[in-house]
Amino acid sequence: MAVRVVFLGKLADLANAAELELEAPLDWAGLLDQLHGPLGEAVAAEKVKLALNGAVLADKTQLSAADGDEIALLPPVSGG
Amino acid sequence: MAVRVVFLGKLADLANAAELELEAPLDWAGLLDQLHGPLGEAVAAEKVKLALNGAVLADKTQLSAADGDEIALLPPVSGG
Amino acid sequence: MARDVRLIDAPFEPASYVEQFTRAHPGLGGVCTFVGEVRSDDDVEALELSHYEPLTLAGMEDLADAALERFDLMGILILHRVGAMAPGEPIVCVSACARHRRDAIQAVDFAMDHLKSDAWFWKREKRGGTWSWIEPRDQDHADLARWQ
Amino acid sequence: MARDVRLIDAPFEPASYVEQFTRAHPGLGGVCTFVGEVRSDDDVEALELSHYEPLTLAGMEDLADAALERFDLMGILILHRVGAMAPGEPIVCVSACARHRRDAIQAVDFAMDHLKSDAWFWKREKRGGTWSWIEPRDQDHADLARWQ
Repeated sequence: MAVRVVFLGKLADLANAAELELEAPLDWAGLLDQLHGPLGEAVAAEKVKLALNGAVLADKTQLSAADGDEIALLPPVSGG
Repeated sequence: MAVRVVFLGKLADLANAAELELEAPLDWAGLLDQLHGPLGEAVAAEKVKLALNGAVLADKTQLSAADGDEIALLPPVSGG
Repeated sequence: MARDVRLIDAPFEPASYVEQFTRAHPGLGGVCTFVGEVRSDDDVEALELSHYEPLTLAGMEDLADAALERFDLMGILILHRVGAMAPGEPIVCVSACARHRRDAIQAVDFAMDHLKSDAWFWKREKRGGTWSWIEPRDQDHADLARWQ
Repeated sequence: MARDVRLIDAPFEPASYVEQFTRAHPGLGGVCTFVGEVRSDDDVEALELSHYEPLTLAGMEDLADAALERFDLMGILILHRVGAMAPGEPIVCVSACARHRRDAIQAVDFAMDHLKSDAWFWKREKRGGTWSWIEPRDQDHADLARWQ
């Protein structure tokens, strides 16, 4: 298995994909290493939040994902 | 023809009728003369308003009704 | 169809009026609707609403106009039952549509406060087989003061 | 059935959900409903709402619970469309029933302000054949501040 990474909003445009599978284990540095160019910069921006298995992390740099985990990368919401 | 007098709310109970026909012409004193007992007292009370042909009079004692006119006696509303 | 105001003397289905009203305003941002029913609390067996049409209907029309003037609406619907009603029956329906939701919601709130307090209705309730007239409530004055 | 919260991925008829919701609460005093439609202004050809279900649905459920705690309600219904929509299609429906009208109206106002600003949705519009993402608006923060 692997870590599933889900891109929301404009991040999906930058990634050219709604999701991606990356190898486990995965930490914040490992994630950024694999997201290049504008996508990596956008994900690193302070206002982008990160959820691990449906729970938003208070500090996304503390990410620690294992096999079967799901990461969601969340730009600011535009609301309903 | 005559003057039609319509009783609303609890005034209809006191009048034992929803409406009444009185002879024209009719002024405030003439109206009170023909409404006896508790009904007359209730109608005279300050908070009871009087409409002549659908328009509420600023001063009900200035009533002056002619043949074919309709008077409505209006206790305080209870709202919808 | 910016203003639709009616007194209704028999049981009615608010949804059918609201649907027609909504369809008459394509491109609206939103529609807010309040439906009040006769409450079944306190052993009330029946409710009877008297009205005096020349004042009651004209007053509701004036209220609709006041809402149209005060809020940015595409339309307003005000329906009110008169006559004898059983608990659970709809008694009032106000619906407002607007490009922006706050106007629609506030217009409904505004119209309901006015209908419940200073509309030309006289109300009596039947409990234990006995009818009694409902007096105006202090709360009604507080409701109106919100809009002054 | 105090809380009914759903994400809906195809066109829907708010009235049928509201009718079922209302029927499930006999003896209510009143029910307030807001239905938002995709506005047809500004040459918008289509609107697409993305969501992330583990957060989006959970957030709407938390919002329903917050409304139930804050207002004296008998029940609350929150429906939200996701996916691609055309102008004129319903996008959101909030309905609240309560013994007293102010609770129902305020709960709808409260839920709509929160849904429109801090719910987990990402929105893009198509104009002139081109899609663009919608940024958060300052007005949204003002809307939320009303409830703090």
